[in-house]
Amino acid sequence: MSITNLLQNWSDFRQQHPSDERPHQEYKWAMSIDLDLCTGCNACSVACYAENNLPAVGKEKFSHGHSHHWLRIERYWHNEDREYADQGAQFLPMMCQQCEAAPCETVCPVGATNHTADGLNSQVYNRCVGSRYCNANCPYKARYFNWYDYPTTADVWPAPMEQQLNPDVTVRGKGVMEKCTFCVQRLTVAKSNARTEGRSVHDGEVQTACQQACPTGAISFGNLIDPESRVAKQWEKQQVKLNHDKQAKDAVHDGDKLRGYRILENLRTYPSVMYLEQLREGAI
Amino acid sequence: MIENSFNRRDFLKVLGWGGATVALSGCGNTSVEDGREYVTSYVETADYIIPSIGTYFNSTCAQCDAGCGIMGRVREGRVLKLEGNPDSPINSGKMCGLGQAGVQAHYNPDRVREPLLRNGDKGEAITWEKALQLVSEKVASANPGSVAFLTGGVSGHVKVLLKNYLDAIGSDQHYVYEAVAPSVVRAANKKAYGVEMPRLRLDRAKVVVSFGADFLGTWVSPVHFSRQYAKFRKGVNGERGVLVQVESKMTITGANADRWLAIRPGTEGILALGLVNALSAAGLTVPAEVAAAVKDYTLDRVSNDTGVSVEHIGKLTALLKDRSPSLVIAGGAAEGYAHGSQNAAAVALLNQVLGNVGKTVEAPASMPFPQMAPITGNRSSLQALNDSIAQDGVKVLFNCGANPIYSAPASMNMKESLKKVPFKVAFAHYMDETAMEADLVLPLNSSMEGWGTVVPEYFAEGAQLNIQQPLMEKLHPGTLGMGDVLLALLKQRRPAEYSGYEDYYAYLKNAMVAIKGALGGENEDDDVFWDSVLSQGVVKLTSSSNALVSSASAAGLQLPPPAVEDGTYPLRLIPAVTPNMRDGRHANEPWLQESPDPLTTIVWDSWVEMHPKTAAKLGVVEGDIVEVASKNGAIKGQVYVYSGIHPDVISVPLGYGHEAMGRYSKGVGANAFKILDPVFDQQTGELAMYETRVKVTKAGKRVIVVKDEGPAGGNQSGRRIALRMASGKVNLAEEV
Amino acid sequence: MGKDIREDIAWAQINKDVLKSLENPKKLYWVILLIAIAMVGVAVGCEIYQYQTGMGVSNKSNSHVWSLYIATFIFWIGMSHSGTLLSAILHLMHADWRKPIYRFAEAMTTFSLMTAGLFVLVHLGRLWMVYYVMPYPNERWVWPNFQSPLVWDMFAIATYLSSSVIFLYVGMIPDLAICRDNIHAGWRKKLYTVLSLGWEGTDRQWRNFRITYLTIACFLIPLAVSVHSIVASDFAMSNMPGWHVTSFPPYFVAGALYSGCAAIITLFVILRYVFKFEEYMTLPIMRKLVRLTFAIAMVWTYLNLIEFSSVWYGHDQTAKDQLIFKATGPYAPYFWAMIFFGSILPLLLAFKRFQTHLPLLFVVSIFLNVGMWLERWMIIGPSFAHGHYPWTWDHDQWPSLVQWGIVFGSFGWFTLLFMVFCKVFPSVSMYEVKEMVYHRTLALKNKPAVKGEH
Amino acid sequence: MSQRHLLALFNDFDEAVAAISELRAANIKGFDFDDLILKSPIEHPEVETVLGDRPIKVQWFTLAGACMGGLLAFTLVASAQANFFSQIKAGKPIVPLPPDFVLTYEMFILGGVFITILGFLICAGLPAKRSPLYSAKVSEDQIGILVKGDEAAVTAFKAIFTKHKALEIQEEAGK
Repeated sequence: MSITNLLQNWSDFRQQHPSDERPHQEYKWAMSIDLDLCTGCNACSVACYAENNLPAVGKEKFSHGHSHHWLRIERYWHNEDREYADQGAQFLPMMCQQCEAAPCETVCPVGATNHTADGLNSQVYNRCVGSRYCNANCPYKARYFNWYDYPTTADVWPAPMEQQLNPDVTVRGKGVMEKCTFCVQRLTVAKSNARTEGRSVHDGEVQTACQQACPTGAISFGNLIDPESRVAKQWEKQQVKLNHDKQAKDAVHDGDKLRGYRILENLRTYPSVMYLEQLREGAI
Repeated sequence: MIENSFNRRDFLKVLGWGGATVALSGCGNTSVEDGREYVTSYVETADYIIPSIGTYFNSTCAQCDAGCGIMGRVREGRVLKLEGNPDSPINSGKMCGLGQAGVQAHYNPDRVREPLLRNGDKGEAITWEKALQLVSEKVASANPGSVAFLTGGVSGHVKVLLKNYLDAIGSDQHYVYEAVAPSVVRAANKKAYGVEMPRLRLDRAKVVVSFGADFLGTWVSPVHFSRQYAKFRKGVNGERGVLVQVESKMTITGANADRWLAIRPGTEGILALGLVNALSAAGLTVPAEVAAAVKDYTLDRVSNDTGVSVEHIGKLTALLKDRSPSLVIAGGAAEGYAHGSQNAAAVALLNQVLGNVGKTVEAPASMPFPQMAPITGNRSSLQALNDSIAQDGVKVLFNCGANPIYSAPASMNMKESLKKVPFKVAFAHYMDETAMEADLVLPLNSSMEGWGTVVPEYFAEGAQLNIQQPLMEKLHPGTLGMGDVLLALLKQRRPAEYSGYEDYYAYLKNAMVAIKGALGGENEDDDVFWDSVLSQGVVKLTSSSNALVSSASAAGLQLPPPAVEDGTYPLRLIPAVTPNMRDGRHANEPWLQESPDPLTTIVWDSWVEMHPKTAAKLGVVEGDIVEVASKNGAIKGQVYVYSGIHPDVISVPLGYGHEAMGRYSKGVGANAFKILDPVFDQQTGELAMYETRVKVTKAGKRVIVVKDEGPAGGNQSGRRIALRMASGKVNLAEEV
Repeated sequence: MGKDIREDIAWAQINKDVLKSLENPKKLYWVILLIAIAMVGVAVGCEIYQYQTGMGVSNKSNSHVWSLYIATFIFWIGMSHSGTLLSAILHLMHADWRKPIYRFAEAMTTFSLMTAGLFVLVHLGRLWMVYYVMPYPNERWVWPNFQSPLVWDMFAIATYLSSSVIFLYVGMIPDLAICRDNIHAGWRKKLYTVLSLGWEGTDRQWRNFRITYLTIACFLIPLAVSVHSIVASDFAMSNMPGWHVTSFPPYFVAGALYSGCAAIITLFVILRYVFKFEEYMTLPIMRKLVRLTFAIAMVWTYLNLIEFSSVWYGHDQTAKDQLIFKATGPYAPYFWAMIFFGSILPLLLAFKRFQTHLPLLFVVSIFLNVGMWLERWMIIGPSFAHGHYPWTWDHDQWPSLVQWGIVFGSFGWFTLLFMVFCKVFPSVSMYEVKEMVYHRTLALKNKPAVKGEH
Repeated sequence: MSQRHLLALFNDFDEAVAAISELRAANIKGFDFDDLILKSPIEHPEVETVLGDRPIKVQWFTLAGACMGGLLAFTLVASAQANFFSQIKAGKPIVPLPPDFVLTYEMFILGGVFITILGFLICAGLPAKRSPLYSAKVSEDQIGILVKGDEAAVTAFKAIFTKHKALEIQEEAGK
C-alpha cells in the first residue's frame, strides 16, 4: 500500500537520481561526436528521417519553423571579421543531449518525459498533452512539436510512401512533442537479445542510425558503464565526467590540450553527448 | 546477414505474400490480385522470415555511380531502410544522405506505373507485349544504323546486353551522357598518368591540396573518400593530415579545409605551376624541362593572377615540401573552363613533381571483364548525339537514365532537336522532362525491385562486381527491369541465343555461374555459389593493375592569362553541384529537398550565392529576388550572401527547377543548366561548366529565405557551442 | 474632499436603487451584450479551426512554442487579483470606501479566472487529453508530474477560483435575502429563495457571518499572492534567459494588482453610467481608487527597474543579451510601449484634477491594461525569440490571426459573464452600503461637522 | 400551555436596544431571555452588550479543515510519486519536498475555506426554513425583535414594545 511504501522507503525516495553515489546500474547510453571528422554531409540527418519516421514537412511549414529534423546539422563560421571564410566552416550535429538532469523532465505537467533506468530521456507520446513546456525549458531546443497531423497531411506520406515507415517506431499524431531517442527501438532489441543470452550488450553491438550512416565515423555511441566501450574510453580520456557542471580539467592550465567538452554544460544539464573540438592547422 | 542456403524462389513467394498483406491494406500493390504472384502464407514460410524481425539483403546503391554496397532492411516483405554493406570495400558499411533517400525513389508516388504510348499530348497505358511489339516494328522499319541509345553510365550485364542488342540491330550509336562528371580530369589523367582515374590514397597523404574536387560531397565516390578522409585526419601516428582547398566557390570539402583559398576563377593551373616553381626554388628536385617551363610563374605574378596571397602560397609551398607524401587533386573547379584540360594537366604535373605518384596516386585495379567495365558518361557525347540527329542519323532513340532536356544547356536546344527523332522510347522512373517528350514510355523497376550487376566507376581496392537484387516484391506490376526489356528485345532479334532464358534473372544467374571460376567459386556447386554471391552482394575479383606514368613533363602546357572582365556580363556563374541535388535526377525525393544544403542551410529552393562585396556592389541583400542573365537565358533566384565565394563569381545550385518529374521537384527553384554558355574545353570538347558569364539585376521582390539557419546566422554570439582549436595543441595519437 | 457617500440616503432608497439594476436596463446594456457575444463567436470559430487542423495554424515554431495564449493567460490571472485586494485586504483594514465597489470587483476576479482557465486549454496541443493533468486514481498508478509548475498552477487556480466564488457568494447572502424579499415572481424569486438559504438577519446569523467572512478574507490574501507567484514560477523556475529571475514572483503580483485596479476603474465608470450608480460609486471613492492604482503603478515600475538593473548588473551574459534584444530588437516598439503605458502614463493619475475626470480615467485605465498585456507578451515573445541557443533564434515569429482572434474573443467572454452577473445579482452590496451610511451617521452624531466638508 | 411568538419592528436601532434591555430587566414570567432573537438589515455587533455574548465556533472548523487539507495533500502527492517509479526526474529525488510543499500550501487553504463554509452553515443554522414571523422590512431598514413566551407574557411584551414605539407588532397566527 502506498503510504506504508512511502514510509518504509522514505530515504530511497529522498535520493537524488542519478548521482555519483548512485550511478546507473547496467547501462548508461552516451555518445561522443568528433567535430574534426564531421563534414556536415547530412547523411546522419537523412538516416534519422528514414529510421524514425520523421515527416518531410515541405517548404511552407519549414518556413514557419515546423521542421522535424531530430538531428540537425548546424553550420558555424569563425571568420566574423575576415574577407573570406578561409578556415572553412564548422559543422555541429545537434540532437537531444539526453541530459542526466534534463530541464525538460521536471516541467512536464503529465510526466510524459522521464528519465529511464539506462539514462535516456524518454518521451511518452501517448501521455503527452502538448503543453510544450519541455521545449520551452530545453536550452538546446532539440525538441520538435507535431504542429499538424502529418500522417494525414497531403504529400507527407502519400501512398505508397507510407510503406517505408518503420514499424518499430510510432508515427506521431498531431499535438505531441517528440525528439531524438538515441534510436531506443534498436537499443531495446539489443538489450533483450543480450538478456536472453544472459549477458549485457557489448560495445558495437548496437548502433544508432546516425552513427551507422556517418561516412567518417565521427559519431560513436555506447554504454558509459562498460569500461571497455569506446565511448567510455573517450570520456575517460577526455576527462569529461557525467555528473559535473564544471570539469576538473578546465581548471588545470594544460587541460586545454583535451578536446572533449559538452555544450552549455554550465546550465547543469549534464548532457550525455560529448563533443570533440574541431581542429585547424596553424602551418597554413 | 542471412544464411546462404535458402531457395531464392521461396523468398520471392514470401515477399509476394508480404506484398499481398500490403495490398489488402490498400497500399496499391496488386501483384497478387491479378494472379501475377501466388501466395504463400507465413504459416509455411521459410525459416529466415520471422514476423516483426527485420531481415537484411545485400544489394547495390543506384543513387549515383559510386556503387556503394547496401544492406536493405526488409520486414513483412517491405524494404524499410538502407544501411551500408560492411563488406563493401567502397563504403565499408557507411552511406550518404543521397543513398539513404533511395527508398524514397523506390516508394515514390510519382513513379511511372505502366507503359505509356503517346496519343496527342497525353500518354495512354498499353501492355508490355504491345509496347515491345511496337518497339521491334519501329526498329525493324528504321535503318539499322539509325537506332541510337542515350544512357547514363552503364556497366555490368546490362551493358553487355545493351552492346549485344546494338550489335544485333547493327547500330553503333550508344551515347553515354552524364551532366556532371569529371570527364576533363579523366582525359587529363589519361595523358599524365596513363589511366583515367588513378586510385587516390588520402589515407596515406599528410597534405591534400584539392583544386575544387568536392570529394567529401559529390566527386566520384564521396562516401569512400570520406572514409579515407577520416583516416587522413586521424593521421599516421597522430600527425593530422592537412587539407587545403583551392576553389572560387566553397564546396562542402572546402568548408572542411584547414585553409580555403578563394582563387580567381580559371587560374587554378597558374597556381599549380606557381607552386611547382616555388617548390623547385625551395630546393625540391624538379626535372629541368619542367623547371624551365614554369620559371615565369613567379610568386608575385601567380599571387597577382590568382588573387591568392603571397603569404599563403609560401606557406603552402613549405607545407608541401616538408610533409610528404602529399596528394593534389584536380576537380570541377579546375576542369570547368575552356582551358580545363590545361588546368588539370598542371595539377597532375604538380603531383608528379611532388613525387606522389606511386605513393598517394596509385594505379587502379583493372576490370578483368572489360565487357562489363563501366562506360563513364560525359557531356560531349550529348553533343555528338545532337549532331547525329541534326544530320538525321537517328530514327529511333532509346533513352535510359539520362534527362538531356532538363540538363542540357538551352543553347543545345535539345527539346527541338529531339522532336526531329521520329520515335523516341524513354525508359523512365519518373515522367521527367525527357520522358514527357517521348513517344513511348517504358516504366522501369526501381533499383530495389530489379536484378542486376554493377561495376563501380572507381575501385576502392581491387576490382569488384556488385550485385543488385530485389529487396522486395514489385510495387507496381507494370514495371520491368532494364535487363528484362533488353532481353525481350534481344529475343526478337536473336531468339536462338536468348529464348532459353525465362527472364533476366535466369540470364544473370546463368551468366554469373558461367564465370564462377573467375569469381572465386570454381569448386562450388552452382546454387551454393549463386546464393553466396547474393548474400554477399559484392564479389571481389582478382585483378592486375598496371603501373602509372610518373615522369613529370610540362610538354604542351600553356595556360591563358586570367580572363579579362566582360563589361556587360561582369560575373561568372558557377553551377554548384550540391550533395543533396547533384544533377537533379533525385530532386523528387523529399528527404533530399528537406535536408538543408550544408553551406547555406537552404531547403526546398535554389538560391544565388554571392560574396558580401558583390552583394554590396549590386545593392542587394539576402532574400532579394534577382535575375541571373547570361547570353543564353535568364533565371530568377533568391540571394544568399556569405563569404565562402570569390567576389568575381556567383553560384547557383544545379538540380532544381524541374518542369516535370513529380510533386516534390516540379517548379522548385530554377534550373541553372539552362543558361550555361556553350563554351567547350579545347582538348576534350566537354562543355566548360564554369565559363558562363552573367549579369545580375534586382528583380523587385524580397522574400524570407527558407533555411534552417536562424537570424544569428553562423554566429554563436559568445555561447560556447561549436569549439575549434589549433591542431598543434592536441596529440591525436593519444586519443581513443 | 467630498464624502464617499451621503449619510441621508434612506435605506429603502438604497434597496430601490440597487434592485433597479436588476430590472430592464438601458439599451446600451444590450448593445454591449451583443458585441460581447459576437466576440466570443469569433474566438470559438478560431478554436474549432485550431482544434481540427492542429496547433500549427497559430503560427508558433519549434523554437518559439509559446505565444499569445500564455501571455493572455497571465494577463487574466493578473486581472483577478484586484478583487481580492479590494474586498479582502481593505476589508481587514476596515476601509469603508471599498463597500460600494468591492462586489463587482470580486465578480471580476471570478470571471477573469474563468477566462484565464480557458487559455490553458486553448494552449494545449491535445486538448482532448487535458484530464491527464488532474490527479485521478487509476489502475496504472499514473499520476501527473507534481514537480511541474504547470500542475501547481492547476492546483492554485482551482483553489483560487473556488475560494473566490465562495467568498463572492457568502458576501452576497444578505443581499440575496433582500432580493428574495423584494422580488415576488418568476424564476428569479426561486433562485434568490434558494441561494439566500433562508437568511433572516438574526443576530446568530450575523455573528457567524462576520467571522466566516473574515476568515475567508484572511485565507484569500495569501492565496492570491501564492497564485500569481506560482504563475511567475512557471517562468522563474525554468532556465530560459530573461525568465530565470528571482524578482519575478513579486513582479508578477504587483503587475497583477496593477492591471486589476486599472480594470476596476474601467468597470467603475461603465457601471456608474449604465446602472446610474452615481449615488454609490461616487467620485471621492474613485479618487481613492485612482490613488491606490497610482501607488501600485509606481511599485510595478520600481520592480521593473529592479529586474532590468539586476539583469544588467548581473553577470549572466545570455540574460543581458536577452534584455538588450528586447529593448532594441524587433520587439523594441512593444517594449517601449509597455514602459510608456505602464510607467509614464499613470503619472497622470497623480494630478488631482484628473483623479475624478471620468472620461479620461476610462481611457487611461484601458491603456494601462494594454500596457500590462504588453508586459506579459514581452515576457513570452522576445524570450523565446532570443534564448540560450543562437542557432534556433527566431526573430520574426508573429502570432497568426487565429491567436489574435482567440485573445480578442476572450475579452468578449469576460464582458459577457460580467454583464450577465450584473443583471442577475446586485453589483453593489446593499447591506454594506447601509452599514457605511449607518456608521457615517453615528460618526456625525458624535462629532460636529468639520469645516471643508460638504 | 402553548407558547406564543411575537415580532416587533422598530425604526431605530437604539429604540430596539432599549426595548431589549427593558425586556431583560423586567423578567417576565414564562419568557426566557435567551429565546429573544434580533433581526436586523445590517450587522450590529453592539447588541452583544445587551444580548450578552453568544459563542462563535466557526474558527475551529477552519483550523480542522486547513490541517486536514494540508495533510491529505502531502500524503497523496508524496505517495503518488512514490508509487510511480517511471516518473524519475533526472537530478531530482523521487519525492521532492519543495514542489510538494507548494501543493500542500494550496490544499491547506482550500481545505480551510471549504470546511469554514461548512462550519458557517452549521453554526448559523443555514439553510433554514423561514419562520412565519418575518417581515421584508427587516431586510430593508427596520429592526425586528422576535420573542417567545407564554400567553400570559404576551400583554407584557406588547406593553414594552409599544412603549418603545414599535412600528408594528406581528403576532403568530393560530394558538
